[in-house]
Amino acid sequence: MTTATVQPAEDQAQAELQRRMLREMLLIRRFEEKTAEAYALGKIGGFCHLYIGQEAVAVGVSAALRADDYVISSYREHGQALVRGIPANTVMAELCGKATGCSGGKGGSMHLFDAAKRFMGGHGIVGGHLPLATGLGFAIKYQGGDQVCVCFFGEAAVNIGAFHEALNMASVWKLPVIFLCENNRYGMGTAFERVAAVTDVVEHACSYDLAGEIVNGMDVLEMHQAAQRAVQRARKGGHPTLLEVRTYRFMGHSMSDPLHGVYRTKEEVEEQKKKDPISQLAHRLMEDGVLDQTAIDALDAAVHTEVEAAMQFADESPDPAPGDLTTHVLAD
Amino acid sequence: MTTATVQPAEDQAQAELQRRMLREMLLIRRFEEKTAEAYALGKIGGFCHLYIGQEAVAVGVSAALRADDYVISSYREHGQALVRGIPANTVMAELCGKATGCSGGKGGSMHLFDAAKRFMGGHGIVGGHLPLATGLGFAIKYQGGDQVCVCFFGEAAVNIGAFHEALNMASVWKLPVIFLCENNRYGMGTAFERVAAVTDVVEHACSYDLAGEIVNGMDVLEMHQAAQRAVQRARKGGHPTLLEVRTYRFMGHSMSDPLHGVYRTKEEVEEQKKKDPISQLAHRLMEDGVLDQTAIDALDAAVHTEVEAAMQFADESPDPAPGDLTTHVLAD
Amino acid sequence: MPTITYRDALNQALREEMQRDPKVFLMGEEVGLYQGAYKVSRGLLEEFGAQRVVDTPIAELGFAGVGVGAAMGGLRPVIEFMTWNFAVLALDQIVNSAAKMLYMSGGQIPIPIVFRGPNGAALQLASQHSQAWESWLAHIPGLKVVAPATPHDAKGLLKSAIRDNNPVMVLEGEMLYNTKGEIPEGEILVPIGQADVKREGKDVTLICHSKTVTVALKAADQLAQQGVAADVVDLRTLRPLDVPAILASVTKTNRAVVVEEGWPHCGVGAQVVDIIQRDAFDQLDAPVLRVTQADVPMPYNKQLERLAKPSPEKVVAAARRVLYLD
Amino acid sequence: MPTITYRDALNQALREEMQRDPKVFLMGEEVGLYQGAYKVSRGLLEEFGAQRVVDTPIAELGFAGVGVGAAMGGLRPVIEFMTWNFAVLALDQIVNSAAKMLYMSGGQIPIPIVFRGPNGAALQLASQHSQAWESWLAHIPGLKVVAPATPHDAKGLLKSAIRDNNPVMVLEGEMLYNTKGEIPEGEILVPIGQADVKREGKDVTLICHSKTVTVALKAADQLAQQGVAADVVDLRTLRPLDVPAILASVTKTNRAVVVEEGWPHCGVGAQVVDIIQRDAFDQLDAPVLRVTQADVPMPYNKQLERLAKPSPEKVVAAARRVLYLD
Ligand SMILES: Cc1ncc(C[n+]2csc(CCOP(=O)(O)OP(=O)(O)O)c2C)c(N)n1
Ligand SMILES: Cc1ncc(C[n+]2csc(CCOP(=O)(O)OP(=O)(O)O)c2C)c(N)n1
Ligand SMILES: [Mg+2]
Ligand SMILES: [Mg+2]
Repeated sequence: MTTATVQPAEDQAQAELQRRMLREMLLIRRFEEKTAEAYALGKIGGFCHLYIGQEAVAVGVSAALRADDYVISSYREHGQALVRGIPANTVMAELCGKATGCSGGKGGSMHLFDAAKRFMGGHGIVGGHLPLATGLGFAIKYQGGDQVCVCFFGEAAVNIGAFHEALNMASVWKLPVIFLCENNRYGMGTAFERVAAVTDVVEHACSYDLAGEIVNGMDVLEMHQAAQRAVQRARKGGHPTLLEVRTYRFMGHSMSDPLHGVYRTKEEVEEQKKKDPISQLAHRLMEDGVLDQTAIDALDAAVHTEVEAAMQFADESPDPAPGDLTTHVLAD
Repeated sequence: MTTATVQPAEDQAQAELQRRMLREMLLIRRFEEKTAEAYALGKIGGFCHLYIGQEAVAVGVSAALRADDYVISSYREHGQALVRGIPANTVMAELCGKATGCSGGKGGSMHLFDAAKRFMGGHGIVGGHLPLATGLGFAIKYQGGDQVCVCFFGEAAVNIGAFHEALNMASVWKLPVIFLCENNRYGMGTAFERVAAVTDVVEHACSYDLAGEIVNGMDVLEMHQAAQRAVQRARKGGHPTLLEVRTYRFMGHSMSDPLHGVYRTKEEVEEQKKKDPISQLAHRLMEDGVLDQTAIDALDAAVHTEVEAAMQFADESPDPAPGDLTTHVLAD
Repeated sequence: MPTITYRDALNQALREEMQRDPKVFLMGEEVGLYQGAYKVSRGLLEEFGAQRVVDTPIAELGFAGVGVGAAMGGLRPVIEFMTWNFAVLALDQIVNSAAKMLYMSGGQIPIPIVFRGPNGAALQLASQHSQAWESWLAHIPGLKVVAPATPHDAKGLLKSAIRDNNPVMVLEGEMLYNTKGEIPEGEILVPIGQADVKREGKDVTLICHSKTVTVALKAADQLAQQGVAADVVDLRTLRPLDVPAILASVTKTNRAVVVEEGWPHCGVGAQVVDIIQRDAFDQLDAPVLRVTQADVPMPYNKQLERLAKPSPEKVVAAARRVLYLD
Repeated sequence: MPTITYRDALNQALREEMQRDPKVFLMGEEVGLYQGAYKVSRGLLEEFGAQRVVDTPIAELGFAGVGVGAAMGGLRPVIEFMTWNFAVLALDQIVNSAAKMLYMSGGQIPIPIVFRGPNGAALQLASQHSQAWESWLAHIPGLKVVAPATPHDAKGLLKSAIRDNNPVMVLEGEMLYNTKGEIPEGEILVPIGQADVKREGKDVTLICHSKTVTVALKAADQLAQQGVAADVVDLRTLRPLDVPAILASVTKTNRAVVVEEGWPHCGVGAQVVDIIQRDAFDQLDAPVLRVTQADVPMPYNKQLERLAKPSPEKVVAAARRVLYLD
């Protein structure tokens, strides 16, 4: 179907999708801002990694998925959890370690889970969840399903052995897995080119006979289309894909790290902020006449309310009971 | 220097080298045959992996090395140990677990060591010695040396994470390491194509920006030349190489495995034996008039005597003393 | 009762459980076409096909993780390590994914998985291939660990492990695969967490598991000739330990020797000693002694290897010491 | 005497040893440009350059092996794990290469290497980032394991570790880095294998190491108020254990409590108990008790985490029990 034949109904569906994506990106942004605030107030502890700057990736991908598809991620997963449909309430409650949190207060920021939403965590060991993704793909194929599994990870995980082993097996067994590398250029304070012999992550696709694409992760529409193509390959043909998504984190590595340090300049961060995926989409929607500033402000106000409510929910939720210390060690 | 200008002296050096390589291949072959015999007699225990069929690889590479270069290998290392200059006596004594063995009887077939010959083992965990090779390369560069480190491993090791990590670091730090994959097509009973998404091992070179070559490992001269090129790159420029050497093992995976099994046919093995690297070279040397049958028989007889002497040496050597159980756990 | 080998007992357990539940599958190096490095999976590929008997690349970390992921996706994987020596590469997935998933997800995601394979030394395999990992595994909350000594227990525990909703580590023994034992026809399920008194006696308790059960039984024979009646307690499960069974025996005998294949420092035996001295302090007439592998990497040489391993003689000597006979 | 932090004490040790011996280098994630994830290596890149302060990719197995290989090639590597949690990925290289190389080469190839980094839980890092690995490491012959509690011991033990010709595991503590202590100017070398009595008392022995030294000292304070004088023995080295020091204290007090951050089952404390009951059986007036992390993966929630960790209150309670005061 070419652009010329696009129907008004489709235009509208497209507009609706874009509006939703804008809302989701705003939700993540405001949620993460609130998280930073709550962290500063000591409501959240431990390691806490924000997603600000990378919103388009989670949102673009998520919009290409079905409810029964699997998503699995690293510790930088607040955004993916939210757009997967885990209520902001339970995500925030989890960050605060509350009993009402999506992992019952036992997981925290790095270990968000919601089995019903097929959000399979939140994992803290770099690269550790890539074999899990291959295993989820294995389970899908074994059971004859047509779901896919999307696995988010950072570019620094590419250097670890688990990446190599997981991608090889996914390819040998033709599993419906999408390995989605969020290349934000840095693993903590280390620029990728300082520790990787080949800096185009997508190059690795050829070592495993995977489909590979480089995607502009600051453009949610481009991200969405690439995700759709990858999902299609996986769902129809069981062909796994390695997506290298070029993105950037606007904040420090975690809440305990400076915004920039010796490893990147303030100028670099400022330059990147000009590509902010949210303002880009907002701008586009206004240009295309899909939304005006008032509508966008309304969206923003709505997510603001949602986030405030989530904070309040978390604040008012109880801690787990002392007895919860010893539950869930073993299943019955 | 072109062929036209080759001097007789060089011709002679070349002939001498080829004669030596033939002798070394014969030494390995006869040594391994004796090993099989000794294993059957119960003189050797545990896992024991023969090198028969792959002789050209160790010999061709070894001839390209200096005495102060490092060699490190897997458990299939008898041949490499012998051509590195560890006396057949102490290798056979080690296989028999004797105190006079090159590892004092504590290592056995899979753990041959000779620090003076810079033969750094004999390692049993698949892939485990690849990072060690990178480390040896690191030590060379750190100390400003111009040695190289050659690391032998099987194609099945390519699928393990350590391969990925070791090659990336060797490339990032430009270390003088030659990763030499002996692709004999099978890891135990598993054909490589059943477990690897991409079956040309050399393809992985591009993921690490390494120099890569495919080498016919049944032709010792070709092997030698490829090794010389790789050594040159490493010694002069600190540029690591991944060599994929196509070879074949004529025996079972280890002494406890059948020669062929369900995983490969008798016919395949017979077909491969026609490419026997020893008869190929012998034939060539006869054709070129470098050696005649009598000379070759004499070589064979000489290595036969050497191997018999080694067996006798091992037989007559004492076991380690009981007290040796607790020595070498810690260094002073 | 039919007499079968430990190998065949495991094979039966796998076959029966795979027949019973289509979600059960076997994955590992050489488990399919090659019929298993130690032939435990003989015939399974033919019966169940390549989807359920899956040959893997040499990638222990990876395929252990694939197993955990498959369990997250609703399957019940049995992951074979060719030997537990290689599982050291996979510990991150065992400890950080399998053992913790249920807890860190707040109870949402159980991991019903079995990791199995031979553990401990065989003969002259030298240091990298002769390691007994039970104390490492038993250290980890979220795991169960079993180490059957007989064909009967091998079958019964493996079947229970496959039906368990938790990660269960099944420690077999290369030296055990050919040993034979009687085993009733049909279903056997040995409950996880129950020790078994393999021989009764009132004078001294010998606590053992896996290959050291034979060692302890031989020692008990020798002790019997010396007029000492040993109670031989086969732990069978190392996590959770059957504390009541241990205490019952020690309360009866007032003396104990703990035998294990692993290294001494922080071994399973240390934990058993800890329990005994804490919960049976007043019943103890002598310190509990331990017989373990020598505190060295395993040497290749046959004589040294023999010296390094637990032996009936060492157990007898320890038993005589706790009886103050020497 | 100057007062410095544990972090700076480690930094001094690294700097002094790197100045002394050009073969010593530091390698790990973020050790260079970023100055160390916990800033232990601050200023070292500037002083020693990128050849000797080497930032690695995230590849724990690989760079641990690179360290061992470099040691084989004549260097004296110090390998930093950002935390020991990630070292689980590198255990194959630690156990199979570093710990066994000397033995399996028949004494030819020593591996003078240090693996170091923070061990054990910090605050609310949840289950995958809150693990204490000492009992695993102490299980392995061929390794030495130290776990300093104070700036003085941190400096002295790290320096000794770097000079040792064996693989030495240095277990630091994220929660210790900011703690301060007095430390004499100049060279300090604390011998590996020596415990240290951090407080003298005659009534009960509290055995501890690393972060639990503070816990034990606080407990000793509380006990003193209750009229109980505790002897606080800081093991400092976990392999080899200072058995004479342990026995000397227990012989004096006749009662002991062992405190550790790790899980109970097969922990370091179990080994200490094993030794005490074996070698001081007749001196013991009560069973030895242990205080450990709860036998669960570490929860994220702050309250639950506090409940999971050893505390002075738990140590006091255990001490009172071995004194039959409760
Ligand atoms: C195996 C392992 N090593 C080290 C760490 C510590 N660590 C946490 S995040 C991180 C950087 C990861 O960077 P990247 O994969 O690019 O993801 P990003 O944080 O940029 O999203 C490191 C080194 C870890 N969690 N796991
Ligand atoms: C990590 C690990 N997994 C499994 C094994 C068991 N094993 C020993 S050799 C081998 C096959 C290796 O094949 P390849 O690397 O091709 O070398 P080849 O034997 O053909 O020389 C296997 C699976 C091992 N030693 N280490
Ligand atoms: Mg990154
Ligand atoms: Mg091979």
